[in-house]
Amino acid sequence: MPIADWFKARESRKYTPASDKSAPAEVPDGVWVKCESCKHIIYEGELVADQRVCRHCGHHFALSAPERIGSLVDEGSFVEKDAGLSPGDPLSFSAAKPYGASLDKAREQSGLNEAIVTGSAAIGGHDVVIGVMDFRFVGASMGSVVGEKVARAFEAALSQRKPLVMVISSGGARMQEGMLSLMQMAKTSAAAARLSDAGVPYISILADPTYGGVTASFPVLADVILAEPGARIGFTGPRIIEQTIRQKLPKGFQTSEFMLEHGMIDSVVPRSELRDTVGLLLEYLSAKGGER
Amino acid sequence: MPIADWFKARESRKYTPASDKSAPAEVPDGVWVKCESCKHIIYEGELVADQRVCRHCGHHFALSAPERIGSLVDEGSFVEKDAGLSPGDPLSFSAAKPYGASLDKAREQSGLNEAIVTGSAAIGGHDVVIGVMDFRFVGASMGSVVGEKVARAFEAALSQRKPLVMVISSGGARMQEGMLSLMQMAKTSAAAARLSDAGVPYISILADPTYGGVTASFPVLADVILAEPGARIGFTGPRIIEQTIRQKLPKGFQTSEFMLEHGMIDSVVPRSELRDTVGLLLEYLSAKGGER
Amino acid sequence: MTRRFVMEFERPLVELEDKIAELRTLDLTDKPDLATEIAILAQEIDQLRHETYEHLTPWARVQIARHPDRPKTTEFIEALFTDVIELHGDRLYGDDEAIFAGFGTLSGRRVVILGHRKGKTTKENVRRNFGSPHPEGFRKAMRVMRLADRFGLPIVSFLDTAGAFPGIEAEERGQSLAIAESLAALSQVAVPVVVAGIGEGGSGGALAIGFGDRLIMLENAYYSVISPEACASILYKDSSHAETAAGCLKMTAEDLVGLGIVDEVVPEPFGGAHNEPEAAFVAIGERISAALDELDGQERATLVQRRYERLRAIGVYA
Amino acid sequence: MTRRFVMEFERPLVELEDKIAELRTLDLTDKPDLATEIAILAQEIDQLRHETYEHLTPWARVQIARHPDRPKTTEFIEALFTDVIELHGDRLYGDDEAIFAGFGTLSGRRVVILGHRKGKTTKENVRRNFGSPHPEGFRKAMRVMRLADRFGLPIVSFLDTAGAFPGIEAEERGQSLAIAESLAALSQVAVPVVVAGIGEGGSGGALAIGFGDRLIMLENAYYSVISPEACASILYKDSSHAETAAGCLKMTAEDLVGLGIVDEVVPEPFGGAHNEPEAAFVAIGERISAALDELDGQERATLVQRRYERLRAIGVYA
Ligand SMILES: [Zn+2]
Ligand SMILES: [Zn+2]
Repeated sequence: MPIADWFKARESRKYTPASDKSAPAEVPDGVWVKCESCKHIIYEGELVADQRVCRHCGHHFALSAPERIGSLVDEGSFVEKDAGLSPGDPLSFSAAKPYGASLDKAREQSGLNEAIVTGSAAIGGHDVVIGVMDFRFVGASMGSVVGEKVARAFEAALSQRKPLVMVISSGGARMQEGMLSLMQMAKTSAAAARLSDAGVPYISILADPTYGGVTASFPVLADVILAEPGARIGFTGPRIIEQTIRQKLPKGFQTSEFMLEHGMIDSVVPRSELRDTVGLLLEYLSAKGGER
Repeated sequence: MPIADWFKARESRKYTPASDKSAPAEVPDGVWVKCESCKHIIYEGELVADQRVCRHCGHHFALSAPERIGSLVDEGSFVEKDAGLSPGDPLSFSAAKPYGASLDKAREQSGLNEAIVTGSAAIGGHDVVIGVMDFRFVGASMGSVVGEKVARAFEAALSQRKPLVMVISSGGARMQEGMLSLMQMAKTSAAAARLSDAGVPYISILADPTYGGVTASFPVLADVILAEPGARIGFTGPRIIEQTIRQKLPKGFQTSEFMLEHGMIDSVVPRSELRDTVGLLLEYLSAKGGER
Repeated sequence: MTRRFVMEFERPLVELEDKIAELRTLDLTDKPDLATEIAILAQEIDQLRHETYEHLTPWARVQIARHPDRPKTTEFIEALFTDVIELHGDRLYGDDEAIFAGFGTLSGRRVVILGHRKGKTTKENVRRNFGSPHPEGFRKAMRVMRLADRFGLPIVSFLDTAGAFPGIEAEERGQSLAIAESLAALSQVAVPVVVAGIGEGGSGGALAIGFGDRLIMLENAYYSVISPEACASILYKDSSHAETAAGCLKMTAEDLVGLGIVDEVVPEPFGGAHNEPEAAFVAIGERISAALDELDGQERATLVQRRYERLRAIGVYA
Repeated sequence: MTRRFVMEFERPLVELEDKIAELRTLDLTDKPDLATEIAILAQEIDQLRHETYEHLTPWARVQIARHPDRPKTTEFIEALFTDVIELHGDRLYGDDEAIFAGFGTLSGRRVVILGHRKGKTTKENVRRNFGSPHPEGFRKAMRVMRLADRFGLPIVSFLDTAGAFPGIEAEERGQSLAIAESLAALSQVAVPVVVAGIGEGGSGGALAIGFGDRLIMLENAYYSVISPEACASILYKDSSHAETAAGCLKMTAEDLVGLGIVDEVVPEPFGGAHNEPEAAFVAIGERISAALDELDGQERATLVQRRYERLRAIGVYA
């Protein structure tokens, strides 16, 4: 499904895509949102014009995959791949809530077949392979399909010697696919290792939240790791850590800024600057890339 | 000068080489030594029989290069190289005490031309290139000659594809040769990087003391880093650190055991086990070494 | 069978065993009826014992995998390898005792050994953090993986961890990066990699040294994306549903053969490896050696390519 | 010339300057003799100024290299580069602000920039540890060197540090390993490496990012195996002999050309770069660009081999 269709599909559901300030006409009237961070009431039109960043406190709201693609790539350049790839229920997982039902709900809510959208695009004129996760789909957890689409994106970048850009947000491995999910960590990391070995540039962007087995695989194996301000990023979730160590976590623990301070990421970049920053990074990484 | 001649030269100076327990006859009678650590009075013959390890407290006394070679390599296997390489006085360094005078004294006291002895030998039947530093020679500091001999040893190991074994003890870079000394850090590290790149095994053994620019170069670039018990190992000397931070250093700071605890070395190995350990390591590292 | 530690699923059996042991201390010379009753009870106990241990549930297997007397990595190494040299440290921050790394010789074959290391005693367990590594443990493993690669030594890895340690310092020092980099490194080492699941296989902390060219598992070992307790507490907001979760997660060796992840299940002594560790050592040793034999002589590039293809094939989708 | 900070060797001159400045505030309309005297004194001061600054002693140059207003790495980067992106962190432990690493564009050429980073203010200096790196600084530099290598970007490195930080934590986290590994990495990167000594070049902490295919130095920068003070305190048990030590150590740019270590001395504005930073920026920028031009188009392997040969040739022996 090309990106334009999504926007259509989502409009019909009264879901508002982020877009350039030049296109406020698409926004339905009279929708107001309360900022999760500063509690300001924001007009939805403003929020969309600001790429879903609160203009009062700078809080970065989640973007859907289509919104993210719209905000990051050169207009009209995105072509999706593997859109039809769909999850099965290999474990016939039925504890509490059947996996199948969760998937149905996710499909309906997001209009997507899985928690990642991959394809080709251009950023600042650079042809790239791109993958964008969508937290609305089962918390953007990684099961077989996400792992497969990620691996294919790495392989496409490798075979075409095009830089890869990945935008991550995820709750972790998808437990409903059990060990098949865990093994996607190894699979995607192995794919990342091959791309790295071949000297093809790879930039990752960590958005809120990025946790668990997903963090501990392909996202942190990039040549340059960026994160959005205030994104929660970590391996183990804060509640489990608190339970284990039986003490309160320090303020700011597991944020982008914490990751920066501890040397784990290259830079914290506000959403409004991401497109330009990635474009410029691609200038550097593509200068003579791959002559190895 | 072959190793046997040293022993002769040193006997004539009443200096007692370490040797196997089978050869106590070489020891002059009636010499007693006070252990620096436990203050026990030890009969020199005992100390020599024990490879200069105190049998009361395990304190490892310094070994001269010839003693070390005797204690580490297969008997009669050592052949020296570059024995004649001698330091100049490129800076005409004369602050406080002229460099030339220090060198004369070092030569006389040690019977060596510089602070390192290099050559080929066998350990546990494995042919190796070996280098051994001698603290008696201007504190085994690294100037042009030490750097050159180290680089040549790395190059010999590389061209002959023979494992390299380095036994280090040093006060650091030799300030009397100024920047020429500092650059030996880069030179020896570059030589180590080439050997590593070629997949030829390299084992280093850190003995008391190993400090300064020497520590921060070839010794810590080995595939396996061993250290003798209780050896003082670090970059900056303890007095300078105390002056800088204006507080007492913790007990055990910058010992082999401290380095082990902080993940910097592979193992602490008592002198009596060094020969066997290195021999066994060479078994592993030579199993299929260099097929790259 | 003397037991130091009774697992939850054994309790009904153990209660009966205790009862009969008590009955047997009685003087039965003039109580022939009671003697008969005891004999019948004994038979029933035998029956229950077989039912309990011959059709172990996933949850029972998890308990066996966590049994305090279950043989640990250290014991497997001691039993199977000669000429062992431990290599310490990540050369960056510390030496994590929750992971063993070193050289060892298995039936004459020089290899690199990796493994999660739990302790036998409380003191050991404190030092080894109960087998849950910090980032420096994974970085040590990576360093030694690269040694194996440089010097052409096959890697044998033993899995037994509840998972990477969930703590503040572990996060501060980059738990996720250490695991991810270990995964990348392990995928690229151009030497045979044989992995043996011997106890717990907890999530990313197990996986970091837990995949390769062959993956064998002891019958009662588990390997899971999440602990049954954590899974239950997410799904049911109640960790007491762990037994259900253990079943749903398909985490037993047998299940994982079915999913194409595990190559071989190694049978355990009756009731679990803790009952007869020697038998487990021998069985695992033989299977590791056989796997290494199979992988012998493969080209470096072929090994890496095939390992990648193994991983690439994992997943179910339409 | 207004001075915010007076260096030791300038004091006699500055005293005279202050005196004459005071005299010039007097009303001299009816004191022609005094006016003549002042004119003569002014001439003498001019003479002394030239003597002081035209034949700077090594110790004077060390003071200039440490002058608080001397332009710092950050200012060189701001003045010379466009499109700068800083890259943070070693991906292991922390982000050491004492070292800058990132991308930048010099006259249209995309490069990687490294540099020791002192602060201008006390607050900046505290955060940047006065330009003295911990191991994580060197490890960040190494990481970015490898990026340069992967993506064919030349490396431009600015040296300005009193040395690697001498502290407990630095030792704990492997100061010596970080430096050694940085040396090894820098020797192997297959891209042009141009190093500019702009201030202090203190020992191993400078060397870790301080050698390459071309080494240029500002006239008053120094580069030394040991600080003059530490050398004096070892040799004389008294750091007040630092001036003597500074001379003996042959640490000035000019001396180092003589020893075959430095390729080129870049002249500074009269009295030191702090008097006219713009001129220093332009001069260094031109020399870096020229050096990169010379290195353009060399094969990757040739670059690495020649760099090794440069290092191999350093040393004097018989
Ligand atoms: Zn807000
Ligand atoms: Zn003693």
